[in-house]
Amino acid sequence: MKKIINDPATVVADSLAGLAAAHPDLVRVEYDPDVVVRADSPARGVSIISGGGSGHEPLHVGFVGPGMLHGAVPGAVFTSPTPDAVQAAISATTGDAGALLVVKNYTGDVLNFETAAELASAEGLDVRTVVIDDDVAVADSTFTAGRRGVGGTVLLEKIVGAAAERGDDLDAVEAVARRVVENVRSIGVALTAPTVPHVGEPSFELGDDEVEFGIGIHGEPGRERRPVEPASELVGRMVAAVADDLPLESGDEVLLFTNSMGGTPLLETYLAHGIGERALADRGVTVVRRLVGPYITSLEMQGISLTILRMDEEMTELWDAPVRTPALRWGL
Amino acid sequence: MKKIINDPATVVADSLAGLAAAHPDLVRVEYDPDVVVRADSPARGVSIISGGGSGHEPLHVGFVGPGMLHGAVPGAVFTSPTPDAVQAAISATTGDAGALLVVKNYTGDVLNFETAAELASAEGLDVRTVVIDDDVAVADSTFTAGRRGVGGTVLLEKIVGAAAERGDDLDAVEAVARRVVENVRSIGVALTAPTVPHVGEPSFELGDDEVEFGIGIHGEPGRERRPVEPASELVGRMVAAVADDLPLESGDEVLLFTNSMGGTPLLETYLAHGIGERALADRGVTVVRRLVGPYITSLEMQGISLTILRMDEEMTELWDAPVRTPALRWGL
Amino acid sequence: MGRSGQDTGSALGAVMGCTANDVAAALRAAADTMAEHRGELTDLDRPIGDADHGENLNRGFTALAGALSEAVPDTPGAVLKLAATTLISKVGGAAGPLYGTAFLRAATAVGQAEELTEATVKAALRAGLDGVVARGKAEVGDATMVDALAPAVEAAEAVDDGGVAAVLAAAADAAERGAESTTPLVARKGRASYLGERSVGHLDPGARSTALLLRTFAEVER
Amino acid sequence: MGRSGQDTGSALGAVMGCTANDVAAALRAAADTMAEHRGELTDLDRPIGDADHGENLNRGFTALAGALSEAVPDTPGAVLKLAATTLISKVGGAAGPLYGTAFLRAATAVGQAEELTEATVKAALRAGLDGVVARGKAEVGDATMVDALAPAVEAAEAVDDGGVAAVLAAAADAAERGAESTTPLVARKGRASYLGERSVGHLDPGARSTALLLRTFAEVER
Ligand SMILES: Nc1ncnc2c1ncn2[C@@H]1O[C@H](COP(=O)(O)OP(=O)(O)O)[C@@H](O)[C@H]1O
Ligand SMILES: Nc1ncnc2c1ncn2[C@@H]1O[C@H](COP(=O)(O)OP(=O)(O)O)[C@@H](O)[C@H]1O
Ligand SMILES: [Mg+2]
Ligand SMILES: [Mg+2]
Ligand SMILES: [Mg+2]
Ligand SMILES: [Mg+2]
Repeated sequence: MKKIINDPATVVADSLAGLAAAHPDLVRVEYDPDVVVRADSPARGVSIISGGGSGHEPLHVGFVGPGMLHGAVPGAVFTSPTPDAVQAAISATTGDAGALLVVKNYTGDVLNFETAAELASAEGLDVRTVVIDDDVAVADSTFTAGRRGVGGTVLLEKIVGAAAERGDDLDAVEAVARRVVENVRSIGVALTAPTVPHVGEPSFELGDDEVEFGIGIHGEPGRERRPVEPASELVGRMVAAVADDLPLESGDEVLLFTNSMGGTPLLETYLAHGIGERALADRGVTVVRRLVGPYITSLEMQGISLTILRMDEEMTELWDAPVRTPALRWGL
Repeated sequence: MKKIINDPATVVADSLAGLAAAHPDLVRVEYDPDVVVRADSPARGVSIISGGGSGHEPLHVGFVGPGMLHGAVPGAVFTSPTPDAVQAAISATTGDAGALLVVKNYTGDVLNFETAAELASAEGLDVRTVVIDDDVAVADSTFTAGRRGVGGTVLLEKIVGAAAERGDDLDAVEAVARRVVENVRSIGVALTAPTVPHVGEPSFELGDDEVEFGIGIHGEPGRERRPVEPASELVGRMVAAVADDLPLESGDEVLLFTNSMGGTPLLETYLAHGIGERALADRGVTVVRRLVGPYITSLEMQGISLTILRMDEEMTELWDAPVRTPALRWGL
Repeated sequence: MGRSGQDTGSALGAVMGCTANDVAAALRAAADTMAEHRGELTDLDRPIGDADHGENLNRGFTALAGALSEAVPDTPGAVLKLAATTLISKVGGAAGPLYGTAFLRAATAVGQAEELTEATVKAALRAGLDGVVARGKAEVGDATMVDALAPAVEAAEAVDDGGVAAVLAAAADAAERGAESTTPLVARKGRASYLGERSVGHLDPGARSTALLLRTFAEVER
Repeated sequence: MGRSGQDTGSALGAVMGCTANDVAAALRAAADTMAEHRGELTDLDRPIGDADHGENLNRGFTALAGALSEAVPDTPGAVLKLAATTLISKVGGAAGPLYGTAFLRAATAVGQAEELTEATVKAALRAGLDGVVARGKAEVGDATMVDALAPAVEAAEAVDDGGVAAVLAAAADAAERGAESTTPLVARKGRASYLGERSVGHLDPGARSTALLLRTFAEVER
């Protein structure tokens, strides 16, 4: 394992120190428990908090700032943070208007965030959770842990962040959050495996001519292992998986988010995006907004994910609203 | 070689198609010769144009837009574009105020851009070139090809773009460009090699416990091959190489740009940035601005580069000015 | 949980209740068990999870032993509550909140009593199970720690007037059988559930750690 | 560049000038040479450059042959100018503008003349060299194409009244020796210069392609 780190045990804290140094105008970092909060003191509307294991940067710590998250709770690499860290983020940011916790659907994340929410509620705060489970690679069922939360998380955080920023109350923020969750789906594909620092070995083996179709963001297995194919076929297959699941219909308006899993360069990510746009056009679907780049990654894993969000007028307005965070910024 | 592409021969055009689809509000792409220009029709001040081989994205095509580049000329991967492509960008964007071509110091780039500049001058346009050669890894001498242009290019393009945007004339834009070139230095380090699509093999071999110190952005050799070391030592060594070359003195104010070469995740890039900030503080140098992320890459190569620009008041003002491009955006 | 300071022997333990010190001793023993079985639990979590269950529990119980070495709270309920909060804040992952909730509910169930009796131990076990199920929504057969804990609670409740020692011994036996039963199952909760059919043939790490915990409590109470 | 349409033989070629068609024929032959030596030139560029010199030149000369097959311009100067613009727009890298400039300056040197003579061929070669040096600022000994072209121009100018064929033959011989001379040198220009001492022991690809070009021109004029 070659990485630019000092010690696997301190990698998250060391990286947060760099984040804090790089963006003193946007974020403030507290350590042990590790929490990233806005550097400004926003008016006390609804607070939007998210978090989860580290290793998916810029998610979530890079999305703290006006128009998006009020607080982010980074766990160890690929490990959910504990409730006390979530509670620290709640205490640091939440007032009478309450807080919405954006939680990716992994048992550990769900349980730790719910525990924190309960403890906060016990202290009289109105804290609710929305669980995002947009990964179509995993069979869904109420009898299982359900689908994983992946790329849709980025779009959800932007949109609810904008709703909170414009002053919506917690009911309204929660309602738009649920609408996003209902209308967003994703699929990922991996060309290589990530290496968790404290493990030191790649998380899985993949042949020189294979891709893992339906990969999760921690290198969890997907639908199937397939031979490498030209980008047009691979991306076409990804669009079909997502569009069929939503399902998308001719005339729908969507946001297309083409995400690099970390190790895939922008050259290829844009290339994939172009194919995705054409595949959607072929289905009569109109892409009205787009996001392209490494926004929810899996360390240095090579691969991409596609996320499609069916848009309505309000979501579009909230997407366009100004945002000012380390990783996503416009209008400010 | 596993990549998300259709055909090595069409990878640049295919990727540009995705860029155009992703940012219809910001850029317009012309093909054959391939040129990326601003989607708006800016008032005809000085035009800022850059370009070079592809594979370094977002450089240069991701920096087209208000406040930065008017045109970018992407060559084949790691191959300088030909003068007719540069000429096309000049014709598409340049009026009476003239144009400044930002050229990285590689013989091929310099010759092809200078040829285009001469041809444009012959047609009565005032077209000048500024050559950026900030890589301290290569020994400088007027008897050699000189230092390579690397990370400083990003900062140069932002700053001259802002000067052009506020209406500076070509003399003034050129003057600030030369001031940036004089005050900026960089060093890179690689953990892995990039794979050029039409070559299909990694550009060099590196042991499991080795880094290439002083790497170029095409995987050219650097100063030395060294054993892997903790990030604090590696980054300390990088800061020293740049700071000693400038040379930096206690009391200097600088912009610190910590760049991922593509395959290194943000977690590590921020970690390195934090170390860089502390190393500069130890030298009594004040970091007044910073940029962290993958901005000048070498395909999927893992590694980072550090760029330090000694700032003055005008450069700081130009750095802070609004910019709205696919890859760099604030204030708009 | 036996031998409360004085050397009362197991027979006495069966009729006498457990003090706060007894509960603390049992939890320290659990910390030793988790340290000893750390590698085994992590290895069980490797093929069907993310190879951290042993690390997670060892981190949490080590922290708990540390906290108990500073001061042992006054009542058994308070000791259980300390276990809950420590595990919740140190274990992380899925197991942290699940075990944490179990201890929290157990603490509530035993209230302010100075000693635990056969009845309160049964109530504590039942409350712990209810907490895990409320939180994790797993049923028996989903291949989780519930497959060890649910039969343990039933076996404990079936013990009639045997004292704390007999209750815990019955629970430990049933938990071990329950853990074994997860091997042929398709996991339907937690990380292993993403594997679908590929989770068959693996013992669930959380079920195994539950069995280890209950066996340790029973041994201390022997 | 002899045999202007009629089969005049080499003796005549030595005294008669070259027409536009002769120059075009020489450039078509050069395209064949580059296609044939593409792999060799790219291999020379691999250890000390970026392994594309043969690809670059082959792409450019193939395009030039294509352009000439559509229409041959009127004068030798116009043919040379077409070569210049085609190479500039198709070769890329360092070699494209360098060879392009050489042909552009050569075109200017021969002016509007209907035929090239011994004197104008010498002048064209000198102008080409000056163009390469003006553009690339390399001196003899820097391990570039200048190490082949500079001695070629001197050898050509030393030919006294031998006709175009003799001039080109002398240039080709000198260019080949000049190319060989780059092997022991430390490169000081182009991509190879980043290697410093590590560039020693490698024949410069651009010097080799210059020698190949001049040999082809001399052969056509034989
Ligand atoms: N919904 C659930 N209900 C009950 N137990 C669960 C549930 N999800 C997971 N578990 C238990 O947690 C164990 C995994 O714990 P651990 O590895 O520490 O957490 P993580 O899966 O987050 O890495 C599983 O073996 C299983 O017994
Ligand atoms: N400054 C220069 N002056 C003269 N010739 C040069 C110069 N720089 C490079 N060359 C020639 O160009 C050749 C390399 O051409 P090529 O491989 O096509 O371009 P690139 O190096 O851009 O890939 C070198 O072998 C050398 O002969
Ligand atoms: Mg686990
Ligand atoms: Mg885990
Ligand atoms: Mg080359
Ligand atoms: Mg080249």
